[in-house]
Amino acid sequence: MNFKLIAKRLSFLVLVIWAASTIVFFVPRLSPRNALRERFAELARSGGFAPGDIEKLIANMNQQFGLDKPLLEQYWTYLGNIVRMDFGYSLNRYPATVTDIISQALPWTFFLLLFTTILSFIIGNLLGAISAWPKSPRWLRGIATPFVLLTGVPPVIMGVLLLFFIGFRLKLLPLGGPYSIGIVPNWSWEFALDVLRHQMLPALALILGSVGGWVLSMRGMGVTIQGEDYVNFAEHKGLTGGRIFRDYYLRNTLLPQVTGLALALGTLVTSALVVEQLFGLPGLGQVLNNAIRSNDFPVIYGIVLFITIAIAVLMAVLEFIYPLLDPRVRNQ
Amino acid sequence: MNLATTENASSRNAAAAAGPILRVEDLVVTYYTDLGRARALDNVSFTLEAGMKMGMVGESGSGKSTLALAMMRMIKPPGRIEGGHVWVGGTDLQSLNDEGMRKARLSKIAYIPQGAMNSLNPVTRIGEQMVDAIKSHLSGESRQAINDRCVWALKSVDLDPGVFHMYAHELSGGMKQRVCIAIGILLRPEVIIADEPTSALDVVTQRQVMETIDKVQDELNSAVILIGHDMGLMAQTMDRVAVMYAGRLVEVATVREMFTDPKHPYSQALISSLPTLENRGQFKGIPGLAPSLLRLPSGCAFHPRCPLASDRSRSEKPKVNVLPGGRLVACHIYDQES
Amino acid sequence: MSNLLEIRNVTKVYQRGLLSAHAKVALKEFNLILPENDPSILTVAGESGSGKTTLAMLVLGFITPTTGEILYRGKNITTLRGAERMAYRREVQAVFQDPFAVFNPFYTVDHLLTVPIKQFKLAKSGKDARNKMDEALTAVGLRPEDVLGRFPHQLSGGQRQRINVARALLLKPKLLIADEPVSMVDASLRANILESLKNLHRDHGVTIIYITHDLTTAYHVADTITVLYRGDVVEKGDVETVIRNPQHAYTRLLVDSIPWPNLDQKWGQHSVRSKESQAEFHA
Amino acid sequence: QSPLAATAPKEIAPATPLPEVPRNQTVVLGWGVALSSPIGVTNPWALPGYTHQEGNAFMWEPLMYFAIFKGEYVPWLADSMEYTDDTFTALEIKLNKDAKWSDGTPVTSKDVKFTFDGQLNNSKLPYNAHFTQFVASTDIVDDLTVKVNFKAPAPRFKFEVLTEKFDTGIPIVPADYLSSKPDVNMEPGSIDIPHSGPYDLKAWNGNQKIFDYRPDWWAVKAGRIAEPAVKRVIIANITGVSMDTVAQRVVNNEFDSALDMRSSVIGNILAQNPEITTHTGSESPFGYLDWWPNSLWMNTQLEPYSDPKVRRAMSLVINRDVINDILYEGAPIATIYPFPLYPNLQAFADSPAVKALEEQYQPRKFDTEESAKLMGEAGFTLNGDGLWEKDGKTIDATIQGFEGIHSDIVPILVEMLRQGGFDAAINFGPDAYQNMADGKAGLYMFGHGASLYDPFEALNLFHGKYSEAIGTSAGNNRFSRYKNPEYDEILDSIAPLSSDDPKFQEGAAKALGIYWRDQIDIPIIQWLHRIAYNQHYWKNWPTAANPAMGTNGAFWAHTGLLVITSLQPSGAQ
Amino acid sequence: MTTVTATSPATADTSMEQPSGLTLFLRYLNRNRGLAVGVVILIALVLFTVIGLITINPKQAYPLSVATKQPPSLKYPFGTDFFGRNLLAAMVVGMWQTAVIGVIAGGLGTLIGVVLGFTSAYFGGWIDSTIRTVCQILTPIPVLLIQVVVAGSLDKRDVTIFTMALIVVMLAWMGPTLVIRAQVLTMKERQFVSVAKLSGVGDIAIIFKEILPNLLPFIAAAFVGQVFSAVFASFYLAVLGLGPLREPLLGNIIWAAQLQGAFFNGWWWWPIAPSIGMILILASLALINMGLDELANPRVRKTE
Ligand SMILES: Nc1ncnc2c1ncn2[C@@H]1O[C@H](COP(=O)(O)OP(=O)(O)OP(=O)(O)O)[C@@H](O)[C@H]1O
Ligand SMILES: Nc1ncnc2c1ncn2[C@@H]1O[C@H](COP(=O)(O)OP(=O)(O)OP(=O)(O)O)[C@@H](O)[C@H]1O
Ligand SMILES: [Mg+2]
Ligand SMILES: [Mg+2]
Repeated sequence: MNFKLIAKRLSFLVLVIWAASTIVFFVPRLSPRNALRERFAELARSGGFAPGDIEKLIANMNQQFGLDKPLLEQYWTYLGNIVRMDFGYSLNRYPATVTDIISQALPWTFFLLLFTTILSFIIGNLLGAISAWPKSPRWLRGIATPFVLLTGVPPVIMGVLLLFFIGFRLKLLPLGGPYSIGIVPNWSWEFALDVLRHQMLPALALILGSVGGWVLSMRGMGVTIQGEDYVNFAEHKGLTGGRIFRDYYLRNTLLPQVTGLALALGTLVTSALVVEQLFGLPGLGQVLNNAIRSNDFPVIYGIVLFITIAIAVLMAVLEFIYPLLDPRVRNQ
Repeated sequence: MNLATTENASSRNAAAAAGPILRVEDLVVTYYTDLGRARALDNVSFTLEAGMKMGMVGESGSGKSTLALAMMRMIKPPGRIEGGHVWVGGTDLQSLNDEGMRKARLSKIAYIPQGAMNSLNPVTRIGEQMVDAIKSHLSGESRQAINDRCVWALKSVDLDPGVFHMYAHELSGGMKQRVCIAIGILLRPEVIIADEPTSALDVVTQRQVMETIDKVQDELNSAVILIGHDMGLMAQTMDRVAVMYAGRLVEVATVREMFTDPKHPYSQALISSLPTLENRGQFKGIPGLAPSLLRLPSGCAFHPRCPLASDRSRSEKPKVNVLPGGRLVACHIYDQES
Repeated sequence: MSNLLEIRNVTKVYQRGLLSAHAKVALKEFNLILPENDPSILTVAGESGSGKTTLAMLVLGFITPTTGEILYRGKNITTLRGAERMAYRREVQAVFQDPFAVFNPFYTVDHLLTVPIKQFKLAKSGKDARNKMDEALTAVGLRPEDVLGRFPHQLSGGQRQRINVARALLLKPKLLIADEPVSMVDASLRANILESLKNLHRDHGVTIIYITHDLTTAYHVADTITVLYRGDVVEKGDVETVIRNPQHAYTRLLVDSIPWPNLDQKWGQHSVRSKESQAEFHA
Repeated sequence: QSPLAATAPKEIAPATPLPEVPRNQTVVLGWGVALSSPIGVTNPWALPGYTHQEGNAFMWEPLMYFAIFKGEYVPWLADSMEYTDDTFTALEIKLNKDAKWSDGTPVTSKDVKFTFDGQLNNSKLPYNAHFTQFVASTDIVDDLTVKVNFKAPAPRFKFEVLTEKFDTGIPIVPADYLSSKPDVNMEPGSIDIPHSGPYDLKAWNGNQKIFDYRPDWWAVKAGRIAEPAVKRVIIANITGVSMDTVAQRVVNNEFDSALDMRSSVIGNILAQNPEITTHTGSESPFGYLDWWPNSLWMNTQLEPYSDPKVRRAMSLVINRDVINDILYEGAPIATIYPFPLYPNLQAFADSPAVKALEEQYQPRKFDTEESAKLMGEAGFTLNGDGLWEKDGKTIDATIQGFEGIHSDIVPILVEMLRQGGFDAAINFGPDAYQNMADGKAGLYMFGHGASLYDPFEALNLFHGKYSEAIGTSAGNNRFSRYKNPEYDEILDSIAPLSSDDPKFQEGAAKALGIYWRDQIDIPIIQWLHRIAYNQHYWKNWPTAANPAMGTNGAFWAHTGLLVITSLQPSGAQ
Repeated sequence: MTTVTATSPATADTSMEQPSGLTLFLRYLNRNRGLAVGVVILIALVLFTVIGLITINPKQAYPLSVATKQPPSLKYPFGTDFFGRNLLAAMVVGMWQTAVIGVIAGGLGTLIGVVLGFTSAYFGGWIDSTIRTVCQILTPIPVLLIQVVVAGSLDKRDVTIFTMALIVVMLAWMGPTLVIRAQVLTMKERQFVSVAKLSGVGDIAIIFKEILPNLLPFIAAAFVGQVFSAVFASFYLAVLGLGPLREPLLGNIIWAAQLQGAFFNGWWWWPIAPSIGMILILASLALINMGLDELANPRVRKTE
């Protein structure tokens, strides 16, 4: 009987992916811009080309990338390719394929996002719960407020400030890049430590910016749980405040937050987009940003699709594991 | 542990002779609301001996739950305990510090809440909720001892020990109510307060729950206060009945006295409004309205509805008269009898 | 052909949740006829979860039967349209079980009374409306100036339940479904409210379906009784007969478990401590 | 799939750990890496994808370089390169006998011919247009001598095409290696391609590119240059990193140099680290003249820019003194010429004929009243918002530009235009260049990458033969779509002439007069490269005070090879 | 049988006056300090903008109007920037424009969410499944991308603060729709809806008169969320070189400062003022939102 359910979820997933790929295919093409031409323009502007007939080159390239075919034909080819997880070539970094580019950039983004999502989820929810818990000490409750205020600071500004003060003025942490200049990536502790040092500031920028959101939503949850009879009864049982907070209050409020996790990842990707750029991390955000700036269709849709699929899959997974976390919706 | 819990419930009289296990003195609680101050408990005093079961009745909003919460020192803002004492077996709960009071809850005085349906944590197993209650009070207890205690408590309320591993949503309403009772008795408290434990249940389950309480109480010899508005239930299960009206205790009597010879005019009206097999189709409600706690009538709060009201009851608050046999009545009519 | 309400072989099955494949039969092949010219008070009794509220919701048309049909004045209620539907809405009213949920927390309690007056054009003027409201409230023992203008959470459960009854009195429907109208009030208020209902029935010829698990009040109010057990009707008949001489084992247990406020009439000998009371009774 | 796809590596990682090279033998340069070019593409003929920037210029060498600040040729692979007569119809090239590829084989006539024939016959290569216009054939005379025959007089071919300076010119490619490939445009090259330059590519990923010195470099033995001190070059990726973070990393001695800075930042870099210098030392304007003076280009076929009165009126509201004051602390950067004032061009600008024309047309004039008068004559009226309007429509004066390089100047121009009644706005979007090329919008901020030595190439940008109709794409730098037979005739007559020919000077002055008269575009600023040179580890950067090889200091340009190989250690550890 | 008649009350004063709405509001604020702070900030910002718009010269919000790079002084309380903008004037105009974008985008997004959410939940059936599926499909797609493409395709002169707001709205309605839908779903099961039906109230009236008022806290929360994303989106569009760059939108000023290396150059006041403005706008909304939580849950109201 669970097969039906799984089949249902899976077909929904397929629907999401199809819809996302279609949107991602057509929307950029609605724009009158021409990626190839802009690519050559970029080269021309930076001096890579002498004045010459770039139109001929463009026509050549259009043919090479199949961009001269009718739109619908391109669309079918594209859908077919997606099924094979083939997003085609990057226009800008040809002959690199989009899959290559994603697989190179992904580890940086994955590491950063994993690190920051988990940390800000924990910190934010804890602070949110504390701030909504009537018994927590006043000073502790106050801590949440600055984080809420920080939600109003764009991550870029946060990053710039961190770079300026911690990186430049105090020289505590590196000013950017994924690892120290001149080091060749290898499997050693030194390298791992070096990478970690370089991740600190971008992670901090993302965490500071996103903790507030969790604080807010957790606070909202916490307030609704406050009047629950089981929390009152726990007090009647003479439990210590800490235990009530942990086992009765936090455990119940945290559940719905888990559902928000996948969605939060979506918004975090947007922040990562600018933060990676600012810190010179060669992750998906930087790649996407450059692709947007140069209208590199295949890379844009490759990455967007990838992110969309990742989030959709994550949402589906969360939906499946939610019953494991919450006995109430567990299957009989 | 003190006498009351170690002693077996062999003889209620013996326990009674040892003096009351619970003594409430001049308890005053006020709610500070937008509309003004509501005096929810107005100098409530009574005593209760070990092994006794007292029912607490009164109109909705008369302060029954407030009294229970005040005894637990669990009145929350905007309410405040303004004065009074609650003695449980020689300890004045009001004088304890917060940590002391926390320890006293469940171990000296236990409260079984009104809405058992929602009183269990939905995401942890019943067992965990029992264990953490024990651990919060007896930190040195061994695993085995904790387990034994839980099994004993579950058995006492006629639940299968398998319930230990279940979640709240897997239990029926009656079972949940009994789990709450089981938790309430885990530490063998001297006083158990049950706030409307049966009003949400159907009669069959009601009866089960009441029999459970009865049995547990027999075993522990605790004093039990049962809050409810079902006079039938009181008649069937209680030793004594206390009647509240507008934040005051207007009468305390044994069940028999209460049902055969109610003294306070409000009690009288209450008793006569009861349906029986004999008076089918006759309704005798009390005319008039319960007063607002924010604007209590002067003098006796019941006087606007009282057929026997005198000028005195309009102006003077009646004091609590102690009648022969330990009966309490707060009415001017009995001023001279005491 | 003058049946006010006819319930024909109605079964209601709940499909519980999306995740669960389990279905719950809340009401099984239920039949009932309420003639128009002979208004009566009918009690539907049974333990929690036996399908009482489900029956009420079916009659009110808020849920549709899985099988079977409910006829109002000979017409299936799901097919009523226009004026007929309006008349049905007007004439079939309810007092709901939960006296808090029926109030819209956004409005003062007046809302509960003013809306039907306005919708059904029961009053000619504002003053007339106010008079009607006062009258209904007084009938359930409420002082209008005490409750009007307040928000639902500012009233006690008893007061809320009585305003609900007042609403029914105000509307003077043909059929009133009162789902546990007195579950949350103390004995004296209980008497007051039931009294008002009885008066409504007597003075205005209103048919009342009184839903309860409390057989003491059922005994006092009703003419006939239907006992439900897990969706099945296990016994029905004249209230006096059923309660004084229950035939079905479950009814017997039920009657036996009534806590009469009578010191000489002790709770019965039936042991109900049998494990989780899961003993099955078959219709 | 294509062979390029099959063979281009995703990442170049050294098989064995790279040898340790101390920081004081390493030069670290901040630049974009692998975001606009595919990793592993080192073959200059791989298309699209090859760029000489990002350090590839350290692998490839031309026949000659041009030392712009000395105004002289720097013989490199070629010892000499001379027109055989003064009609400019043939050119003889003699190669250096020591020149070698990295695989040890010599650079010969065969390689030069292969390079030239490729440009002539392969339409994908960037100089194909030049070769097809001018070159008839390339003949091998002997192993070290090549003769190029032209179809028409080509007095500028040697300089424009065969010589590397700034970002133009062609490198010589290895004939043996490339001719063995099925498709030269699809061959990435990677680290195996034989090259003549001194540095070998060792590692390359999205974050950095590492080159190591090759001790057997031919140029040292040939006496072209002393043994270079820089043993390793690291290009560190700073794509998208904000300008001030790059500045901070230069200040912290992390970078020895980086891409050029905006005018607002460079002064502060010097203030924060005294070891850092610039082309003009620690004096404003801190930069050297690039070959890319920027104008407000206008599509002269599009209403209302088709009306010279409107174009002139716009020029009249641009206050060049204010630009100099606000952006350049008073340094005279604002310009009236479409070419950079390098020594030769400065002489042209100072010639009496040009001076007289400047007096006549007053291209520098700021006069809002005259502007208003012209607009009135052109049929415009001021509306309630103080904006010029005709038929109820204001003038779309949205300036297309590039945020990375124009974020300081364009907002100021917008404001000047608005104050003059033109409905100006900014577009820094990725479509800006597209709009220029399509001629859709009217106003573009862009450079004139043309003249370096004489004004011909700059003036030639406005030749009528490049004037495409709106909708068809204009070639790079041909956004004006200007057509004027009188102008074309002058240009055609001076095209075959050498730049020191008086007839040439006369004709060029006349053409410049028409440029000013018709206000073909509005020249705004000369383009400065304000590059920070950190002397903590390395000295001898080319500056005004120390011309070194006479080239500009941009390490990313073709001449970057000369800059890096000339650096001297400062002694820091 | 006795009939029940209410005996006339003996006490004269029985009706209790409900304190006036303002009094209650002030008391509510007193209990919710966060809310109070939020409201005070918001009022201060509104006053700043309104008084500012009346008193300053809006021309000075644009470049070349005053001396450049002046640190804060009496003459220029917030200093001036690299381009010669009076930052005080720029802040006033920018605050106003940012608020316009926020309110339009927030308002429209919320409105669409409310309408679709209600339609979906109340009528159910295929309408519901269509709307819900579309929302769920669109939810994982990064909105910014679509916005970037659309913004990039528009004629620059058409990119005004109004079109910016519309661009932001375009893909920001799913969140509110799903939230409102879920709330309506629980709401419509509440018995007061049944009672309204019994009282002869029609579908539309039930939606607007019975359900909608109760969702106000949720709608407010959705609105706040929308304003957040609108303000941030306008900032990101500025970062990508899109949007009405000449206008002194707070995000535009911040990004312009960043492009000129304001911190590095020691012009700290340039990015600070608009950043604080942005923080204040968003933080006040967040605080107000937090305060409304309590309103949404009567159980935790600290008073009856
Ligand atoms: N949190 C509160 N704020 C304000 N007033 C309160 C609060 N809690 C209780 N009250 C008031 O105190 C009075 C006593 O309430 P209490 O709950 O003790 O009554 P009760 O006798 O238990 O009623 P019921 O039978 O309905 O449970 C009531 O008038 C009630 O309105
Ligand atoms: N909406 C629903 N979905 C699924 N199951 C339901 C639903 N409503 C009621 N049920 C189930 O149907 C059965 C009958 O419920 P109903 O509410 O009619 O009982 P009741 O007799 O009114 O009980 P109570 O005395 O507790 O009010 C119960 O088992 C209940 O769990
Ligand atoms: Mg109570
Ligand atoms: Mg029910």
